Amino acid sequence: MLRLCYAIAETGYALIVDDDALTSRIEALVLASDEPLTIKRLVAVLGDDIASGDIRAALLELETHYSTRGIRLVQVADGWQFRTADEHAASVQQLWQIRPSRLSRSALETLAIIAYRQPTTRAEIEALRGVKTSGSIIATLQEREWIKVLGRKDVPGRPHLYGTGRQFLVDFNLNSLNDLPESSQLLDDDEKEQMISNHRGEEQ
Amino acid sequence: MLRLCYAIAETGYALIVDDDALTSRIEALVLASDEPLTIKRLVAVLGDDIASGDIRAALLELETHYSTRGIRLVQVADGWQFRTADEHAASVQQLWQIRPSRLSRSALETLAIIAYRQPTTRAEIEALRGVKTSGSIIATLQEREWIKVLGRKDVPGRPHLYGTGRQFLVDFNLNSLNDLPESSQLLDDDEKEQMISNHRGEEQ
Amino acid sequence: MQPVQADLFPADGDKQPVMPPVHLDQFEGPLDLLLHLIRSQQMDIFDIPIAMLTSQYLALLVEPDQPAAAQQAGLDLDIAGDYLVMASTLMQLKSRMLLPRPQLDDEGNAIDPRAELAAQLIAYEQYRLLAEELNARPRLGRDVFARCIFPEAENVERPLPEADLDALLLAFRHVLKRVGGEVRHQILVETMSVREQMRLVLERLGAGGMQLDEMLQDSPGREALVTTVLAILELWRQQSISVVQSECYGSVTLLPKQVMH
Repeated sequence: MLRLCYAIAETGYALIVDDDALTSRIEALVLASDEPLTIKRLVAVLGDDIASGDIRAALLELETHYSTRGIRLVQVADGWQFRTADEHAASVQQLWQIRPSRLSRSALETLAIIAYRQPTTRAEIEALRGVKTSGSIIATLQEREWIKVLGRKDVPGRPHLYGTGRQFLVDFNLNSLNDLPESSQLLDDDEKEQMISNHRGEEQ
Repeated sequence: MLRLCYAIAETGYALIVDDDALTSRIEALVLASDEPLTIKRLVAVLGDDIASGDIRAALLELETHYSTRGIRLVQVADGWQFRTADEHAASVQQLWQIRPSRLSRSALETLAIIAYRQPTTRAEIEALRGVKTSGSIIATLQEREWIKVLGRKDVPGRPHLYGTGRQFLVDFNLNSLNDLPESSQLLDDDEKEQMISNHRGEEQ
Repeated sequence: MQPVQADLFPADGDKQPVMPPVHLDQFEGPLDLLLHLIRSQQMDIFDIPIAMLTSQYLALLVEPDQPAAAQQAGLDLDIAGDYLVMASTLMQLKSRMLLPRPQLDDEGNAIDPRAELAAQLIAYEQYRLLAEELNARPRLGRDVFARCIFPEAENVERPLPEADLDALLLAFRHVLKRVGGEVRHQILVETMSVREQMRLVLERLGAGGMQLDEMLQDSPGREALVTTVLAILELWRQQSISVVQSECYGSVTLLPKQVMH
C-alpha cells in the first residue's frame, strides 16, 4: 500500500485527489455536516447534474485517502462522517477528561437481543435471558436512542415491540443492521432443534 | 524538522505523514476537540516527554497536507482547528439551509443546567456535567441569546453568573420559567427509587 | 426460605468435584450460572449430567458464605424467583431422566427431556457472545469521536441551532441521572440570598433604568421572584435605587441612584 503511494507520488499523480473539485467539495461538506451525511443529501446539495455514481466514487477515494490517517472517513447509518481513528481513543479520552462509561452486562445482553431479534418484546427478552428485565435497563437504552418502540404485538396485553433506532447504528459504527457482527451465524429455533436432534442421532 | 518536511513534500514523498504516529494523534485530537486546540493543551494531553517543538512541527506538517484539500487545518486566535475551505462556502451554506444544525448533547446539557440552576457559573456546570464546558458552547448559546451573563459571583476569580434570556422563553415556547417541568418530574418513580437506594448503598 | 430449601434438597457435597468459589451476584441469572458450571467443567451441553449439575446449582443457591450483597439480592423475590424456577426445572429434569420408559415423539423417537434446556442455554450463550462483540465494537463517544467544533468558514453565515424543548428536558434528565438526583435536591433547598439578589439587581441596573416586568421576567421560579422583589424593596428602602410609576397601573421603572443625580 505504502509502496504504491510512493510510486504515485513519484510520478506526480498524488495530487489528483486535490485537483478533483467534486471530491474536495464533498470533503468539506462531510466535515460541515453535524451528522453522518447521506448520498441523498449530497445529491440535494450538489445538484442534479452530478451523478450519484460520481459522488460514491469520490467518497470511496476519500475513504481510501483517510484510511491510514489519524482521522477516518467512515460510513455509518447510511451516511458518511469523519471520526477519529480508534487507536487514538485513549488520547481523546484524556483530552475530554472522561473515563469511558461502561455498559452493564444486562444492558448489553438486552441490547444484543433487541438488535438481533427485532421486533421483539420484553417477554421474549426475558425468556432468552432467563431473568426479569428491569424497567431501568429499557429506559436507559431508550434514552440513548439505541432502542425504540416499533409498535405493539397483537397478542393479549398488546406488549410493546422493541427494535433498534438510527442512533444505535451511529454510535456502534454500523452502516446498517446487516453489519452486525456474525449475524449470519445466529441460529434460528429450527436450526437449534436440528442441532440437538442431530446430536442425539449421533449418539444412537 | 520543518525544513525536512518541505523538502520531502517537494520531492513527492508527502505521504510519509501517514507513518508518523504523533502527527496522526494530533490530527485526531484536533478533530475531536471542542474548541480550537492550543499547543499548550496538546502538551498537557500528550505528556511531557513530547517536545512542544515536535508538536508544532506536526501541526505545520498537517497544515501543509491540508492546504490543498477541501478541508483545512487553520490556526485561529486561540489554537488549531479544521475548517472547510473557503471556496466551498456556497455548498456548505446550502447544506445548512437544507438541514439546520442541531444543538449538541453537551450544549443541551449546559443550557438545561443554566435554565434550572440560574444564576450559575461555569464551574458549577462543569461539576454537574463531570466534564469541561467549552467556551464555544457558551458562545453559541449566547449568540442564540438563550443565555446571558447576569453578573459576577462574589468569589475569588469573580466568575460570570449565567442565566437564561428572554429569547430562551420565546424559542422554547415557554410563557415563563415556571413552565419548565419540575426537575423531579423528569425522573420516573423507578429511577427515583433506584437513586435513593444507590444513595443508601453508598452511605453504608 | 433458603434454609427450608436446603433441607428439601440436600447438596450432597461429598460427591462434588472441588469448584472455585463463585457468588450469585457475579451472574446475570440462572442461565448464566448454569453456563458457567457447564463450561468451566467442560460438560457436554448436549449431554448434560443433570444430577451433578442440579446438586451444584442448588449448593450455590444456598451457599452460606455468599457476600452480603448477594444475600440481600437473594431476598429480592424477583431475582430469587428466577433462580428458584430454574431449580425446580432442574429437579424435574433429574426425575424425568430416571424414568424407565422415555417419552416418545410423533415419530416414535425418544425425547430427551434435556433438549429444551440445552436449546435455551445455546440461545442464551449466543446472545451473551453477541453482547460482548457489540461491546467490543468501536463506540462513538467512547473509542471514536466525531468533530466537535463547528468548521466555520469566514464567508459562511451559519444558521443558529433550533430550539427543541424535548431534547432540552431529555438532556437535563441525563444530568440528573448521572449525578444521582442531587441536582433536584439542591434546587429545592437552594436558598437565594436577598443580598446576592440585591447585588444582581444593582448590576443589571448599572447600564440604566429597567422595567420591573423585565427584571422579574428573568427570575426563575417563585422563590427567585420573591427574592428579587424583596431585593428591590430593600434597595428602595436603602435609597440605592428609585422606583418610578408615572401613571396608575402603568409600568414600573427601576432606576439606579446615579441616574437620578
